[in-house]
Amino acid sequence: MIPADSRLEACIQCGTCGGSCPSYADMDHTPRQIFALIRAGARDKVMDSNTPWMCVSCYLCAVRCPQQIHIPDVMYALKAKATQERRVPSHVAPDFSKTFVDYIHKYGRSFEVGLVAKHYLRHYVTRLPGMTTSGIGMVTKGRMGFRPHQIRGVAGLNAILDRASEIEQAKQRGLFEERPQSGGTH
Amino acid sequence: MTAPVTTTQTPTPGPVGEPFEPLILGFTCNWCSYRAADLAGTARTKYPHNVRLIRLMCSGRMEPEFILEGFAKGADAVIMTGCWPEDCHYRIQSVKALRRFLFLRRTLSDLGIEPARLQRFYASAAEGQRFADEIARIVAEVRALGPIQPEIRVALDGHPVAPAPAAEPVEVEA
Amino acid sequence: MASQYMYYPGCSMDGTGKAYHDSIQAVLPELNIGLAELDDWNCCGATEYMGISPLRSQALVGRNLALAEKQKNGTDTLVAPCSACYVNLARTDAYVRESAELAASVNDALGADGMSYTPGSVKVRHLLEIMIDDIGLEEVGNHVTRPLTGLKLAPYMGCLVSRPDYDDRWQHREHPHALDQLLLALGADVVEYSRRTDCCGGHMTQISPETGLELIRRLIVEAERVGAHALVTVCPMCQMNVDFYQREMNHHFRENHHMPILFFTQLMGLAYGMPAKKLGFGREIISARPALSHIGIEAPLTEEEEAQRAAEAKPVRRRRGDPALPTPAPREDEEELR
Amino acid sequence: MTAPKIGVYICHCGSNIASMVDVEGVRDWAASELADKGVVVSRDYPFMCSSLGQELIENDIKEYGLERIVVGACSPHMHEKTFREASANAGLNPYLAELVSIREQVSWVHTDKVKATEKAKAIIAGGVYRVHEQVPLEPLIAPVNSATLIVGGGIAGITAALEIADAGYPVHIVEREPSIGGHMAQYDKTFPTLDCAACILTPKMVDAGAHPNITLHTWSEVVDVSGSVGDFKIRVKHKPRMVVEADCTGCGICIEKCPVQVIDTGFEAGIGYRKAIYTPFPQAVPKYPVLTPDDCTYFAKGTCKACEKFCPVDCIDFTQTDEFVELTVGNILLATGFQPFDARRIESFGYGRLPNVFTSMEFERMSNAAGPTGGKIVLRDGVTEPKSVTIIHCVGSRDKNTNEYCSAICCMQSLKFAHLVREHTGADVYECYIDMRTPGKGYDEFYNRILDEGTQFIRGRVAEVTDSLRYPEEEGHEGRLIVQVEDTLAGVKRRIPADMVILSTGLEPQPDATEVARMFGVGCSTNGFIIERHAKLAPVATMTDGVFAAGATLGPRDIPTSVSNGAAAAATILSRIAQGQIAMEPYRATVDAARCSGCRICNDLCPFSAITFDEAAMVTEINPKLCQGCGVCVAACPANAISGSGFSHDQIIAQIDGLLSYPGGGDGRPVEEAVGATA
Repeated sequence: MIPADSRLEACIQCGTCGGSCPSYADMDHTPRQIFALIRAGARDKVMDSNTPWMCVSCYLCAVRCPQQIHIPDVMYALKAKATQERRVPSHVAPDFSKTFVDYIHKYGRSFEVGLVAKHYLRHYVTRLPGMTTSGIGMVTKGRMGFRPHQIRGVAGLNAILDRASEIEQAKQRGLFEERPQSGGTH
Repeated sequence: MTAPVTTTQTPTPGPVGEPFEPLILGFTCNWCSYRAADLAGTARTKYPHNVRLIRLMCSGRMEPEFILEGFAKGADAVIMTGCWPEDCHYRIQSVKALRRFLFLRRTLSDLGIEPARLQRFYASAAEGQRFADEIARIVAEVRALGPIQPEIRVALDGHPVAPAPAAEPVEVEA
Repeated sequence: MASQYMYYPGCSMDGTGKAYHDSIQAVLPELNIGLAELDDWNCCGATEYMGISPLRSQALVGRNLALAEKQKNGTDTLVAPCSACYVNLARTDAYVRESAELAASVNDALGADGMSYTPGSVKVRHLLEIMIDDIGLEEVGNHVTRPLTGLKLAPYMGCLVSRPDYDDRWQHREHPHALDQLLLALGADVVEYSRRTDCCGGHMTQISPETGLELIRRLIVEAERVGAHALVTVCPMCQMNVDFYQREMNHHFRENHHMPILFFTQLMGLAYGMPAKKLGFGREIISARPALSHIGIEAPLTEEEEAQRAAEAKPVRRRRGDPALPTPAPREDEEELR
Repeated sequence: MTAPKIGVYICHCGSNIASMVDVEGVRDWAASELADKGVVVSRDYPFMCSSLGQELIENDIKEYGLERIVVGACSPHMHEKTFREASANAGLNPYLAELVSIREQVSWVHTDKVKATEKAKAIIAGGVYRVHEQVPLEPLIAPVNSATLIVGGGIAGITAALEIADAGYPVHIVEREPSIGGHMAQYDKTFPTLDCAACILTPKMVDAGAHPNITLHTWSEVVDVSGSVGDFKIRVKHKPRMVVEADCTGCGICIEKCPVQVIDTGFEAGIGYRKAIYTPFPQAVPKYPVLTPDDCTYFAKGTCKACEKFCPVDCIDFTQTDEFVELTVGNILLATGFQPFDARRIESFGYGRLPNVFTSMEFERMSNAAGPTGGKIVLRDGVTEPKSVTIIHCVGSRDKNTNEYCSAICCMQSLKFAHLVREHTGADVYECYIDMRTPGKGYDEFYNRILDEGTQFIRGRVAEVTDSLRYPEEEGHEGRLIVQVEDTLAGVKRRIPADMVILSTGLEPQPDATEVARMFGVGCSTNGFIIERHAKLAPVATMTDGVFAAGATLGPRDIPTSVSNGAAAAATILSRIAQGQIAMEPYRATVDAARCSGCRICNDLCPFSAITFDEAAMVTEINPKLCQGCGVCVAACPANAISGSGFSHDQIIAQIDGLLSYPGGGDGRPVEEAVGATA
């Protein structure tokens, strides 16, 4: 789940990942370049890159990678690291994640109307007019509920997530600190 | 796809409060698994020191007495390694070794010895990494099992091998 | 003998995936499949939670798996109709099976609410896999009363069913023909659709609309190129992206595409002779009516079409000398009244 | 019983052992602690295997009257022979010297010097205990039959056959295709010199076909192998040709008259046709055609017989069936070659889905002047010349999802394709590669030549080939292919329109490589190629005495390497034949008839049929010529009547005792204190 476990060392810089990536156009570095930067210890460049945030988790790179590197997992780990350090290249993608996750904390489920509305109000106000026909269609056709559903166990869920945070902090391992040079067991 | 796995090598405390380091006797065949061990060496692949190897021509050479002698003389586990059944130098003898292994595991459990103290894995001459990984896995497993019961050792050999006082449980201040 | 499965509907089923929900509810009893919804399930985290915190994300999913382990009653299979939910559930199960360390951490977290999960005790599968492997194409075909002959469909399976494939169940991870086979069993004409497992844009429509719209466009353009009347999907996220954002895509590229995207269960229902309304037709933004008219089925109007019709039908003012009485206006929304 | 006098020798191997094992400590410990086990002298030396090191041992044997030798150094697979010879030189039976590994098993794999030294001591003790039970042995001598079997008639097999036959010894080539020649016969040009493959191969094929010492068994397969080095018994199946070879003149009228055309998935790689009765190519050796009943109208419907009617010498025989031939040979050479990777397995490249994606073998046939298009490079429609061609490297190579290894020939093959495309069509050529690997003689020069020719090189592994256009600006390229790749040097993603894509497919073992390996008793690595005895020092020998391998059956090879492999194998085989006899390790099982109870438990255990039962005496017998020394019967005998020389029960029990008598682990067992100082 963290890059040190993702076989990142095995990367041969072939570019299959970048070539396969559907959201490549928006990335400031290709995934391959990110791996090279991590290996070069270029921490700032990696942390300031928007690449992980543009990953759509389609797993094309993962099944094509000739070295079977867990690329989406690396991207997740980089995002989590950036979130933790509050260091994000642009706020659009992280905000979307945060809005999404906030709904989960509050209700235990996601809530599409609120999510899309909130997100678009904040970041794409100008696009909203073009979408109202679709949006109204969604609502009146019963495709978007107006009220989110709250699960009964929401308190328990939050307790679980809080505990997970504590464990994660206790186990925190660095991205850029020395990684094992070989499979040594001593 | 496989999930990333982290291996931890923290020794489990043994019964006397010291980290328990098992002693393991490994048998290899001359053609595949011994050469896998050689390859682990040439490739400088590290693995735990706990294993000591004996070369046979074929893992099918394994006699039950070798295992019992091993346990009697201080081994905590015995490994029978050999060729992959389809790659066996002696055509099908690796399969016979497997049959004998399964039989011996049953016998051990009848004798009151944990079957996990007898292990088997395959490694071709090209699988040095696999050889090292399997040794590491087995050492961790046997470490968790703890030392073989002294009574069993006595029963097999007539007297304990290392009658050192430290082998007795020592009161350790909590 | 009915097959029983545990069911994890996922958040979309209440909202954007309502048509999927309706058609599943209609079709599964016909095939003698019972679905027991997981009690008090929570969101899977979609593609977002992993990027906030991997371990919390696994714990979030772990809660669902723990609920399933507790609830299993004669079945250990948990069915997810949404590809994103499916892959999240499958990932956590696969990872805790492989890493004892992760399993311990997840269980430690679950312990905060008195829960636990035994790795591997629940089998996570996608609804499509249930249809193909358990029900079987023959049985799927046996129920067909109104073959979809003449309806050209592009099987769009999306990315997350055959990928990343934690359990090695898919031989073809980029060009699987499972959905083709199912649609063929319904009598439909299936076109060779090379973008069958391409990305629908996922959250790109949210975070980088221009790329997201371009991703949607290539799906639609390719479907048009091979002559499809409609795309068929197995995932509410794919459906929502292609349907909901198609107008904006047209606007953005100054083009005029009209490519409806339907859930495979809706088409199963149609082939089984069920009324279109019951299968959630009409809920789509991009109307399926032109597509279904190819096989002589009148699908319900979409919101927009209804409004248009109403506008056309409503007499503006009484014509001089017209003896007719005013017609009553159609009900606003039949469903709300039921 | 008094202990034999034992000498212990600890090798430093430069710093290979000495840096991780306290060699002086081990030396002193052996001298003192193992004195009661008979150790009278214990020494260390920087390189025991050097002539000075060996001399040391030889002198000690003479001076101290040593009766056993234990050397702690590298693996016995490395230098066992060296130390045995040293012992023999000093008059000690070589099998009384034991080499135990403290390098591969200790210093190279451990990182804690104290623990490593402990383990080295235990291993030395194991050796010392073991040699007590060692007995003098003599190597087994077997005569060597001068005939050689070569399996596979490709360039490697042909080369070896001609070398051996020219030396005056008989050779049998068994080839399962109708003609010898192998893959090389399919090619047009060969890199880097661009010689015409047929021009350099055909004369060799003719020589092999006409050589008085070479017997060709084409359209044939080996079905059974028994015996051992010097004396193998081989059973060969001749598949029915439906043509009487003795009468056939090879005139080709039957082929001309045959009305059936089928896709030739063999020689023409699926892009050409052949008749139901055919020779794969005009220069085939032997010249006799083959009739395949599955394709023949007569076999399907009972009528036609056009070939028979028109044959001027009446040599068509529809009644032929399998024939079997028995051969006796002294040595075997496996030159079974490779099969090209099935490009369908990488879905993203679209082979089998997108018509204008071709494999390298298809392109080889297409560019061959004698091939289905007469050497014209065209799209699948058969007429259109491509304007733009992209060549993809590493298809089915260097990819953990298919084959992890580098196929060695693909870079050069791709460069050759680029040249041929430009020469034949003038089209733009793009090459997408991960790394350019051109290490052979003249290879990098060839790369430079292709660079000069204007081929565009893109460093990046292609992500996918598609016919689905993406951006609005790609319109106008309808019907073409798009190759999507990250140009890793420029750091940009490119979508390159192409009319034709050539997949430079890698080499894989033959589909039945594992069964063949099993039949000949040789080892296969997990990827299916045969394992050589030693990758560097015995590259064409296998683990089985008398069985050799050459060419792509050992791994991906180009033509020069295959040829030198074939020649090397021939030289090795010729030296065996010249000696006339061979010495083998004397590890054999023997039955003590007095102890055998006749229970026959062992009778079914031997896969080499070495165990037979003497019904009259009611005892089991083992034929030492057939016994391979695995020891399975030894372990199984309930009466302890079977013993195995070299690995006897007593030897192994003694070694176990030795290894475990000096444990260095925790568990409260005593840790040798002596090593503390070295930590």
